[in-house]
Amino acid sequence: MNKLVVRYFAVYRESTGLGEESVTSAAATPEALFAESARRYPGLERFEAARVAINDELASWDSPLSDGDTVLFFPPVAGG
Amino acid sequence: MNKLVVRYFAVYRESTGLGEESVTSAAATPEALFAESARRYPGLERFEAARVAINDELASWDSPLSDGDTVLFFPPVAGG
Amino acid sequence: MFEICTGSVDSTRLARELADPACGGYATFEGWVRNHHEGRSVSGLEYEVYEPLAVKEGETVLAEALERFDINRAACIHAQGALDIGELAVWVGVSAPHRDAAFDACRYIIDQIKIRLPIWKKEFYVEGDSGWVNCEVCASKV
Amino acid sequence: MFEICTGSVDSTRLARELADPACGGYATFEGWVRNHHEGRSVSGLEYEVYEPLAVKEGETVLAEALERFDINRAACIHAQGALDIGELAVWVGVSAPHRDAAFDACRYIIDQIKIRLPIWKKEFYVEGDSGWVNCEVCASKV
Repeated sequence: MNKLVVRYFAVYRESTGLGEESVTSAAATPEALFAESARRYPGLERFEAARVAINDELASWDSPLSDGDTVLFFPPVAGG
Repeated sequence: MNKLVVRYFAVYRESTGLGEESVTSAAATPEALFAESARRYPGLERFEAARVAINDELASWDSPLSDGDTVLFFPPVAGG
Repeated sequence: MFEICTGSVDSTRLARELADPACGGYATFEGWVRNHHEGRSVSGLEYEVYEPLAVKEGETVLAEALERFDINRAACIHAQGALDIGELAVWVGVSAPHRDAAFDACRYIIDQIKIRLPIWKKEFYVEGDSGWVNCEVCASKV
Repeated sequence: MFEICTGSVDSTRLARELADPACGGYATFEGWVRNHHEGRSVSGLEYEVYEPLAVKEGETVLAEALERFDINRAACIHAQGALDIGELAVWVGVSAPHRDAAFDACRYIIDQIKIRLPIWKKEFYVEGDSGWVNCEVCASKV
């Protein structure tokens, strides 16, 4: 089990009702971690264009998670 | 014979040493009129990209000339 | 030279830094808050920006442009927070010896900024509701 | 909205007239006096403009851009007379609902301005001599 900080942005922040939470999770990847969050927050949708970052570095959905990581879930972006 | 005003721009002004002259000419077209000028001013070159205007309208080199016309000889342009 | 600012962008300072006596071409792009989007009347926008990664990725985009195109300088500012109609949301400027590269690089930068930076746009409609751009429309679920 | 000005271009007033709440994209191009051209060091430029036809043809180019591209407003100012290195010789601005058309129209306008308007550029080189751009280099005799 890893202790993780999970942060939600934009529509994900609104879907979860929070910007950040601390979780203890057995999820080995961001993909699995997101699925856990989506069970807690039914409005959270795994858009294809969603991205994930670990400790302020863009990561892939199957990157390994380590104890103490901060995981950022980004819904599809729309800059400009 | 037509009485014409002929104006020279940029390098043509420098080649002829004048910006404008009044001529009486039998030239039927700007092409013929330019050839007459080039005989008087040997430095005047008929660049392929040169253009001509008659009375402030762009014209072709074989447009007809009329008495009283002002003929403008434009060397190749370089705006911007 | 990538910056995030709060509220409408002021490009004056960064634009000045693009001046270069070796450059003959300078292209800019500005994104303005438009009063309509996909058939709906928009009353304003709010940009949410995750600044640490937006700045990092924005600098990467500018570095790529400097690498790919024959340009001398490039800069970009993106707004965060609430913006009214007509306000400046993003500004890109590029100076180059010749205009081809200035145009191409400016276009590259704004295109990449729009798709790669962690920035989200919420539109407020004149009817009073709001929506996150791209969420329902452009994005499909996995 | 095509103008000829004497000395370095000031685009402030015309740029303001391009603001449009229905537009989300605004592209500009500026031509600066560059300190080099085809391997030679340039100390300054002088533009000769035949204003009556330059204005007429400039307005035609802007009208063509408004016709061909999905843009709302377009403007251009070109300098005449002497300019120093770094000074602004030509400015083009285009506002449009979307950025594609803003970029394309801006590019179209500057390209056409450079080849169609009766404007001539004399370069002054640091060695003290000068030359008309395009005369010996780009133009062949009939």
